[in-house]
Amino acid sequence: MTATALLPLLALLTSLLAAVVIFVLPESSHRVRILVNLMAALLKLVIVALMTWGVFHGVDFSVSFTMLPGVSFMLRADALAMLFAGLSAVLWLFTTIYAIGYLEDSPNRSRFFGFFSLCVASTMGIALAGNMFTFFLFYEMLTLSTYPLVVHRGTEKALRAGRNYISYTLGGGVVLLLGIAWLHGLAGDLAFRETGHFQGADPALHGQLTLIFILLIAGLGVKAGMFPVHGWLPQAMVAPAPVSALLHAVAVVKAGAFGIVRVVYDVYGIDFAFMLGLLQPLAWLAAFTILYGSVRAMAQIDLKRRLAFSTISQVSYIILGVALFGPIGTVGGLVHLLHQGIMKITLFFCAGNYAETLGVHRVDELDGAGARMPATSTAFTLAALGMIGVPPLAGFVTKWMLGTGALATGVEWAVVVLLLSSLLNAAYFLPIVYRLWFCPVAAPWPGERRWGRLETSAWLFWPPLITTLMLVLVGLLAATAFSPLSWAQLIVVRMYLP
Amino acid sequence: MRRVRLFVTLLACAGLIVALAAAVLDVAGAAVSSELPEQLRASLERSGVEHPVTAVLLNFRSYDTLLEIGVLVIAGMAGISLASTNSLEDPALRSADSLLYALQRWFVPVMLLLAAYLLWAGAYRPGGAFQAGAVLAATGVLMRLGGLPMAFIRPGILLRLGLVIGFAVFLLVAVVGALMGEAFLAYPATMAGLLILTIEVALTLSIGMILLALFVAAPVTDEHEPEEGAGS
Amino acid sequence: MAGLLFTPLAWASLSLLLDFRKGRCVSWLGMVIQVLVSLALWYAVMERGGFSYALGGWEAPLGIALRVDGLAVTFVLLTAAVATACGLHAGFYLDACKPWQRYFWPLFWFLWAGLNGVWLGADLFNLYVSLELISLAAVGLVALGGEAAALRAALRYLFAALLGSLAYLLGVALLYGRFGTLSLALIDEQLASCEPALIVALLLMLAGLALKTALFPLHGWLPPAHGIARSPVSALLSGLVVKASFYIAARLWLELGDRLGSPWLAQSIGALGAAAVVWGSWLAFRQPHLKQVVAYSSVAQIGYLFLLFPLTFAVAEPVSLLAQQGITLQVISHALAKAAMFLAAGNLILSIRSKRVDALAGVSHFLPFSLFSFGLAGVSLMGLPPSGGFAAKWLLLQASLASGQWWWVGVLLLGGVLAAAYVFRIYRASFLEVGDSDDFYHPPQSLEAIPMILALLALGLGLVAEPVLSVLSLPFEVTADVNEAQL
Amino acid sequence: MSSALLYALAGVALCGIGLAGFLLLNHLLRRLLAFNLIGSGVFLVLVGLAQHRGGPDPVPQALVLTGIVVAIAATALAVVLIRRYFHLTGRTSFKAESEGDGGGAGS
Repeated sequence: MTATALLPLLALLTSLLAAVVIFVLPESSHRVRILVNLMAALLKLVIVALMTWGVFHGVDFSVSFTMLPGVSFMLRADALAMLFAGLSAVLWLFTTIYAIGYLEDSPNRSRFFGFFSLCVASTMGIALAGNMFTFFLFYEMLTLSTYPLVVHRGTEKALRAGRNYISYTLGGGVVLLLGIAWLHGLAGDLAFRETGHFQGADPALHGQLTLIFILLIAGLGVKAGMFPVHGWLPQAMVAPAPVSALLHAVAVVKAGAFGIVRVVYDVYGIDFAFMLGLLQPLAWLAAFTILYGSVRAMAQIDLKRRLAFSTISQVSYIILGVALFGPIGTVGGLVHLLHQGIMKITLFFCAGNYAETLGVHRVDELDGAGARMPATSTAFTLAALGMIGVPPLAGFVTKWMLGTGALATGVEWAVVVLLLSSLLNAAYFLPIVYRLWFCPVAAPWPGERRWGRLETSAWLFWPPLITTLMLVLVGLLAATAFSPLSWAQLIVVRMYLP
Repeated sequence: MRRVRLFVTLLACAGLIVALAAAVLDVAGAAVSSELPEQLRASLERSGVEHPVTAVLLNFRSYDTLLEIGVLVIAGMAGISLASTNSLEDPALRSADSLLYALQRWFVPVMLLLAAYLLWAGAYRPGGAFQAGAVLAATGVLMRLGGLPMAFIRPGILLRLGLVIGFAVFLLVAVVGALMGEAFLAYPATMAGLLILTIEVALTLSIGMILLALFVAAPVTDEHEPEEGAGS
Repeated sequence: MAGLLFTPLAWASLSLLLDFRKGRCVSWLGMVIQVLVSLALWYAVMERGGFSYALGGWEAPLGIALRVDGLAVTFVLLTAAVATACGLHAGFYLDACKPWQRYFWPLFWFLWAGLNGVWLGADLFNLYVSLELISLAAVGLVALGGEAAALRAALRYLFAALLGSLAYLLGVALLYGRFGTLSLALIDEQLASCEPALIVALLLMLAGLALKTALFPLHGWLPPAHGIARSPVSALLSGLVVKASFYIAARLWLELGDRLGSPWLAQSIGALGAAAVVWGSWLAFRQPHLKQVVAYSSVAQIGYLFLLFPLTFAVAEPVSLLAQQGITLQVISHALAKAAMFLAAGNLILSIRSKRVDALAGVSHFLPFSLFSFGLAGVSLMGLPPSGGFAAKWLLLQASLASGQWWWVGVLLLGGVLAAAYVFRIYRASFLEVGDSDDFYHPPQSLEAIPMILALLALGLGLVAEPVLSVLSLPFEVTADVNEAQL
Repeated sequence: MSSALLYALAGVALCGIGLAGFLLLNHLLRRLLAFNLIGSGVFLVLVGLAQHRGGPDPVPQALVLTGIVVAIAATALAVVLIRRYFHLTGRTSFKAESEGDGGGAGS
């Protein structure tokens, strides 16, 4: 087996093996578990970096074998895959560090970290999947491995949220399976290809293909939190903060969005999807979800629920970008996949810090937290500003690209949506920032804990700061090579000009 | 409601009878004469016995018979596994009838003789191991009812050995054929008659034992719970 | 070949003479032999395709022939795997002090012998005897210990099994009356066209076998019998025993169905299967007892198997092959997953000291291993990737779409959702946190490892489905050299 | 119509009667007897139908012998189970005690 086939497998196996080792380890061996976790995360980062370098230079990483008659298991690293793989590899490292601190002295850590690693393995599989079948395989694995994380606390509320979560996602999975199976029956085993497969397909099939497209998008939309099927997301907020960070910033919602990108570009082909008239409704739906999520976020008192509705809104930017049918909009959507991940994970880390250190869960309890926890609050503020789209932070880059893309294809109303959304973002983020810095402490913190010199535990302290640094850097250095923006441009060049 | 149920069931059964009868008549009309009886007659000489039914049972389709004895052993085994008394002796079943006791002294030897005859006759006329075993078991039942002591009927090693001996001998013969390079269950042509006789004798013993064990295992009149006194 | 039939029977007689502990040692040795022999047979079939084997040296119409083909050998191997796992588990699980437990081993071996007899059987009457061997051994295993509830379940089971066997035998009688032979292959040769009497025969046989397989609405006997037996026994019954009668039904259908079947018949059998999927899952969801959940799930999973009938009738050859492969995978993955599930459920019951689902609260703290096995087996039952259950479902989906019978797609998808409902109900119960007190019994590692291995096999089956299925399409040569078949 | 065919038809009738008994009766021993009735019917069909074709055929006779032994084994086991069940619960049928004895739904 050559190195090009080995690397994608290794990228998967690092976290898969880590999961197995962690499950087998006894509950009490904390140090070994931490070591395994961190080593696996670092190793994966190295492998992903290697592969990214390779893909940039045109190396074809792929491995496949026949699983069932007519169906193969296929891993392949293209530029788009590396975007998602890179995001999850980087954020896995920070979330792991954060989670170690967050769950210190809590029960069931072996179970937690085991499923956490499985979850990342699934994400990696989703990123590297080379055809719809393999994609589905990991997509469902992700569903299963996140369930124990959502219900981790084992309270009635958590279990209810877990049931809700599993009903939505498995329901979506069934719809997706139907779509994939139907597509497979129609066209055989379809590997992802930059131009799609249906250029010049028999017009008699168009009706069926449209139906399948709707099924696929509906199935993927559940995880992406699109409008009518977003209900699981705010409820899943009962999970521990690192889980929320991972679920919302990286794994689950992005898997859905990523899948939609794959279907539109690499299965149907953007031109063909446009010709079928499927992109227009998708864009409307995305636009509606953007506004709907923001409006609902304003009404939330619970900090994490507010962030959850914000996620619903933000993920649809990606879909909007894809649906705009133009290269610039696509670049905006893709780069938002990454930028939003970094910003949102920072916000969740901060929310977790407030909860762990001060016992604060609600927005109205945050008054004056900036003085008590200046570093965390700075991180929160920068990430919030980024979300709103203040230059030169990460969010500004994506909104700019999206807006340009919309104008380039003559979809002016999308610009209006973007502006409106930014206003709404400001409306639900700025009050928090205001409370953090400018309101005096109204009441004693509900559950304050102290850790030596730093404002919170070191495990919790550093990850949000590092991700904040990243979100500043990706905005400032957007024009350099290897920035997310240039990588997204590379993808789009390869997609549009094969 | 019950009446409807009754009616529907009867109707269904009547329908089954009609359909089956039609099928039977249909098959009887269409039946082709198969070459199976001719084949059987042709192979009878090589089978080691003269009576065709015995030949089919113990040679041509001996696999069926082997499994059938297996079924019997299972039944006997499951039966004694449930028996809750230690000796399987059931005092309530003993009758103190002196006439029965007197008659036994005549019947038992005659029945044993009859069993032996049936076994021997199986080679060339209707009869054979099962019939002989059944008579043997009947003898045992009679002795049992008459109150003769039968200490060997207890779920000890002896009973289990008795249950399985026929089956084991059959199996041993079957595998010896296989080890000697023939197919499983094939008898060497020269020894077929002798081997079949050996099997039959062992089977007779076992079948008698199994049926008897099932008879004595069934009535359980003591008041013990199963956990307390089961088995040896 | 001879070893395959001889070993279980010989070990049955041998272990009858020993007590439980000695029987256990001897039986474990026997399992090793049996697995090796099964592997050897599998290898032989891989090398030179299927062959037929005349028992006693008498060829088919006069004697009894065995048919050794890819399908049969796959099932022989599956039986070896599952039965060995159950046997190992039983050796630790059953209470060696109870005197009646010594009868476990002989019954276990007879069961195994009967199963191998069915997989390899090519003679209709011999199949009947093998089925009876299985039924009685299974009833004996259920009744072992002799408690009232077990007896009741065993009796219901026995009555159902006997009635089913007789219906089957009646069909055989009609076929023999018509053709004068019992060999399925010869009947297949002579059968030229459809005759009403033969349809009656086929219906009788299928009805009898459906009763023994517990197809809806004839499933009433299954849940009590499988729910009340000791866990290793339940695992054997659910994993293997019900498959035996289905296997015969499937063989009959695939050989004779193209001439004796009708679209109407095929669709109604499929509809019953679909009803079983829905109704069994719903009942599984409602059960208060853990093992009853698993038992009703068997009713549902068996329902899928009967989709074989519509999906292979009057369809193109490749579609029929897809359906057959799907059903075979379903049988294998269900056998592995359900055995794992019952064994894991047995461990869970041991450790929570209760049979109720709601007593599982907090167990995820202390028993993640058995719970994990249970969960992994559940993944296969739900038909989620990469399990064997998913691969089976995928093939069946493809077959339904390709044959234009899209209505089964709904059944397959709905069945998965319903399975998720009852499996997640168990997860949910076990994730509930109730204090930190560890008042659970911790079963030994060996008990926990076995269901784990089975569950992993079921899960990994999807990844290696292609090589597994490739054995099925090996050629079958009728002329076999008897001497070569000595293994 | 030959006499052998008559046997077969009698067997058919026995099957039907036995089935009705099996479905309608509640007492376990009676159901067992009904089952034996079906068994006898099946054996009659098997022999009678084959006999009809061309004189005695030893194969079905041997099959029936095997079948009888199997049926005896099953019957004996069932009797043991029924007796034991009766001993433990005092019941002679599957239905719940509250329904009382007599008719009512079967198993």
